[in-house]
Amino acid sequence: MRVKQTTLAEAASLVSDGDTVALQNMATQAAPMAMVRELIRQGRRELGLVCLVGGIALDWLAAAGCMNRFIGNAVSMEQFGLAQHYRRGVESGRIRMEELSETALLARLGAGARNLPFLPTRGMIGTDLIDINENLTMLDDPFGGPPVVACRALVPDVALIHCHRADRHGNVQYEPTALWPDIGIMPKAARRVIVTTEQIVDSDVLRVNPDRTVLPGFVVDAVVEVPWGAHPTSFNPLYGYDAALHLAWAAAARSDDDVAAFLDSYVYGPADHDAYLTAVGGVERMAALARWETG
Amino acid sequence: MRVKQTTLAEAASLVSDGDTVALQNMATQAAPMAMVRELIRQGRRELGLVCLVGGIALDWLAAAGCMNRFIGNAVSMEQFGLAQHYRRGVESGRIRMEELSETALLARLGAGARNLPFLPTRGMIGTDLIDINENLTMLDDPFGGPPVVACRALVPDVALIHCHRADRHGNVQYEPTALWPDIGIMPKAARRVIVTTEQIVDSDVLRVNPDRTVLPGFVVDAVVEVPWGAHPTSFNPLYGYDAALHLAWAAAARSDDDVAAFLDSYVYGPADHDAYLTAVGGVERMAALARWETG
Amino acid sequence: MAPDPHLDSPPAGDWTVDELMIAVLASCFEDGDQACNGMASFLPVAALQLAKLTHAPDLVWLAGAVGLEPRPGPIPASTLEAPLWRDALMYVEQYGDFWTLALNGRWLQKFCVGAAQLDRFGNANNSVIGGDFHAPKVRLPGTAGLADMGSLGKQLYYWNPNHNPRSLVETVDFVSCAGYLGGGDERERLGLTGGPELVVTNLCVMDFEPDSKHMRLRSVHPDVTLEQVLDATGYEPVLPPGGVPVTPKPTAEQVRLIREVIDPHGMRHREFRRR
Amino acid sequence: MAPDPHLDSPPAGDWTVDELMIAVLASCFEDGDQACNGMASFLPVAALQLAKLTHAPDLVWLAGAVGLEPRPGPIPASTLEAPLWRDALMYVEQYGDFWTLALNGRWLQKFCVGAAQLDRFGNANNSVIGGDFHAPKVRLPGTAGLADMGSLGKQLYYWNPNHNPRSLVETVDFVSCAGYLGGGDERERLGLTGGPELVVTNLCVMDFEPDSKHMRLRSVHPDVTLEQVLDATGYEPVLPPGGVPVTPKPTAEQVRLIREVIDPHGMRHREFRRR
Repeated sequence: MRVKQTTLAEAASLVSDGDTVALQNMATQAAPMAMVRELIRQGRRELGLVCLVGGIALDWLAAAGCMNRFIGNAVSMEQFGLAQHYRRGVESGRIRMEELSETALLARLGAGARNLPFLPTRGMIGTDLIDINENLTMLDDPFGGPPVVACRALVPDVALIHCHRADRHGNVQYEPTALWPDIGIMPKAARRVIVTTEQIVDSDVLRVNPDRTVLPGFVVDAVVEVPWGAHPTSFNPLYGYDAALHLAWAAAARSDDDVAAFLDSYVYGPADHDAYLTAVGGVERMAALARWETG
Repeated sequence: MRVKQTTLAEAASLVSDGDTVALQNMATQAAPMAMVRELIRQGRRELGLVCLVGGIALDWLAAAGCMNRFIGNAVSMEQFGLAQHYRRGVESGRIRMEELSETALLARLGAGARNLPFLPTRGMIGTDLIDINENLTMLDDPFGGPPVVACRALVPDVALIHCHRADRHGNVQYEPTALWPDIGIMPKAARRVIVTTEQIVDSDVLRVNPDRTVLPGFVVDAVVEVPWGAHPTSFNPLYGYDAALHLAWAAAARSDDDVAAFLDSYVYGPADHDAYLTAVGGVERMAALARWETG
Repeated sequence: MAPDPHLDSPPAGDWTVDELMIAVLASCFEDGDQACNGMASFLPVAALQLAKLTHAPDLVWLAGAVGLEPRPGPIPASTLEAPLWRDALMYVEQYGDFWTLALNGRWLQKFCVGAAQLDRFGNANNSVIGGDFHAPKVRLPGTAGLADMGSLGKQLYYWNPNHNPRSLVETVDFVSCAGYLGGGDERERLGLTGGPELVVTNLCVMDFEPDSKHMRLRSVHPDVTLEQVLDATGYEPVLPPGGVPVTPKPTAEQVRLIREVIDPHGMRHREFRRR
Repeated sequence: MAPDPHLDSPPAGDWTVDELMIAVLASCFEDGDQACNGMASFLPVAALQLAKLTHAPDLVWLAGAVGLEPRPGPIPASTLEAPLWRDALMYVEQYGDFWTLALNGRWLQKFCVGAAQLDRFGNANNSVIGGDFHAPKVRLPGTAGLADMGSLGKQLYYWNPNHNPRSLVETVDFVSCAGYLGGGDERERLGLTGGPELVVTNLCVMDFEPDSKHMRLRSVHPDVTLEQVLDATGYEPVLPPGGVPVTPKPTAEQVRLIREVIDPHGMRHREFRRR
């Protein structure tokens, strides 16, 4: 199998201004944050983001002016509140949100992955979400049953994924944990796939647990080793979310100056991922998060 | 959680004459054969079978006069040849086959599981399979893209599944192995689910590997402990298919007398599953199959 | 909310409204039901655990819509993070498994919903308030699974720890979750079954008048007056004939279970601080 | 079938037709392609392994459409049982994963097909022969994944170890796999891309004339005459201008790899016994 291993900087070059970017994320969980910071540092503009539930990644991208649209179910940092910059972006009209129910987002991505023009759902019927969305339309059942909501195929330009281990060919493995839909379907729907991984291992390590491999290397374009690459989100079972950094962001988000200082400290400032880890507390902090001392 | 543990005989009473029965099966693999033999012994009639690829189970059901229709992709015992009784049943008009491509069968079952009236595929376009099947129809994409084949929802009355271990609540676990679609979708589509399992374990055993649990107990109606319950098909990684018994059946299938004798020896005759295991070679034979000495 | 023998222990002398709300939500679940929870859902999670510990031992909980029947333990700081579903019997994959089970219609038939806005017909809004959808006055988190649950024949149980005229409104600004729509048989005419069953707030319990589908006051919490409820509600709920009953207090045993076993760290109070 | 430097070893002095067919099929796969195999597919499995060991080391094999890149080993008695995919890098789940990847159109773009009947336009039949669909003269196994692969833009490579007028027919009794249908642009007009590329039999290699989509003789195997091929074919294949070339013999190295490494137990011979 071909070798896909590369650096964060090289991998980020697979994302262009204006791209639609499917981002693994679930409130406070499992976002490929190192790759998100790299995109911000490289100054990407006019990105469209696709998430099930967007969290701090989306708020940073919004605060840094990298995004102008979002397709997804919700944006929230759960216990750390709403993503204020994302929210203001939408309220000011700078960011356009295509709001979908979960089955509708999965149908749009599922159709994209399967090269089908649409997939149906029975969710959302009766809501205001259908009429305002040109990618959704009511469709009669050709067999005379109840009508469905047809959800138009969505093919993101690129998917960003973080995993527990991968080999240098891009075969992607997860430890037993919650498998969110972004892992199962986004990378198959997207034109390009960038994987960051806690660890690059020899392929023979994957053969020990072939049932834990969730993506074959041939769908992956780049794989980068980034330990703690989901920080400050959690990456179960390895480490918990960093509550302190989430709270610091939620506090900074109220003032433009504080936002600039925060992004300088944690996104623009650190020369590389190691410098970032030092800035957020280094080995000691990571060890605490590995014990799920998240507070 | 409620207790679903019962006996083969009790579980089989959940299957009525005329039912549409989704059967886990893949040529020579993983069929819930003990339950199939129980249904034959109990004399079920006019069953409709739904399989991805039907194997020896289907041929026994056909030879015993239990079935009058089949919905699926193919029927074959692979290296042991065609299922001759099934085949003659179709050729004589006694068994009606609804022949579907794999994506079409998965779409029909997937729609049934998801309470959608249909799901689309792009397979089969141009073949003769669509026009002759009232459960398939061409459908225009409401967004102006290419047309699809709409596949009408299929809701079997009952699904029969075999697994590596389960608890008495019907939570179903597999060892790492090939996960065929019948495991992933048939039990969710069917109105009732009967599980046979190599082993009933305490629920705490399941908690060690929650990623290997493939069905929550609340979808299961009955669970029965039947070690070697897939014999003479294989049940990876525990044991291989029994080539000798497949060959004996293939030979017997040529004459009505031999078929009757075969079914008496291995299906009608043995008083229970233990007696069946003795009849097919007992502990020694099972040990050889566990070493994948299948010949 | 059928009478339940397990609840026939003496009412608590010392109780708070969060505990009362948990007890009411717990009574909505029956033995053998299955239920999941979403983000920031401390009251529903506590209610599911309370039901399991009292009248519904065979209630099946899909923690965070991920972990089947985790080992009981104190509610952690998040209802959508791994500590909630530790030692589960199954990790339910979301794309193929969870949504297939939820769409099916035979399982997961009851769902607790938190909504920023709720109107008299039980329509909910977690999307936008005011202005245009694409330049709203307030952008809410988004509908997520709620827009599905409202249309899939589920019985919906709304909870609201901060009953006020801005959250209980005459008409929602945007329907992100289908309740009874315009009322009457409008929901039925769209082919939708199920629908809102109950609304549990910090002041009262409401249900829906069977024909009109107007929200109806079912009981007012102890120490709350009818006037307080009406003042805090952006529409006039239907009043039951013959006076409004008082919501039963949680029992002493329920309060003990909530405080000592289910939520010793008091995570449930976050729901009240949040708004 | 572009010329390949890895094949430039001397032709084998001692070869058999199964080895020649495997070599021809192997030459259809390029480095970086992905391919799976179905039931009773000994020649394609041997061809994929041969390609990997010679000109296409980065060809990705999805053994039995289940096991990603198993450790190389002798072909076992079944091409759809666990021994084929032992020590794989991944078990590909069939419902969500395999068919999603196959439908996508970017992966698994080449597929080897065995068919009971094949007609001059590359339409295949594994369903029924003679009579009515519901009371046929012969019920074949069924189309399985083939009816998908024929319509999903794949390049199809037919193999047939028993070239005769009953298997290579003027018109198939039933189209279970879409080839070029009635020929010309009929396939294109249905919005289908891809299609049959090559037919490899025990007598010859055929491809398809680009405009008419009629099957065309590409080469005749060594020691086989053009007359033998035409007698064994139920229609008249298009003949290439300037005479029919002879199929290149497998190289000595290819034959050695097949006999000693890939299929030491001779499982490939079962395909010839079967018919």
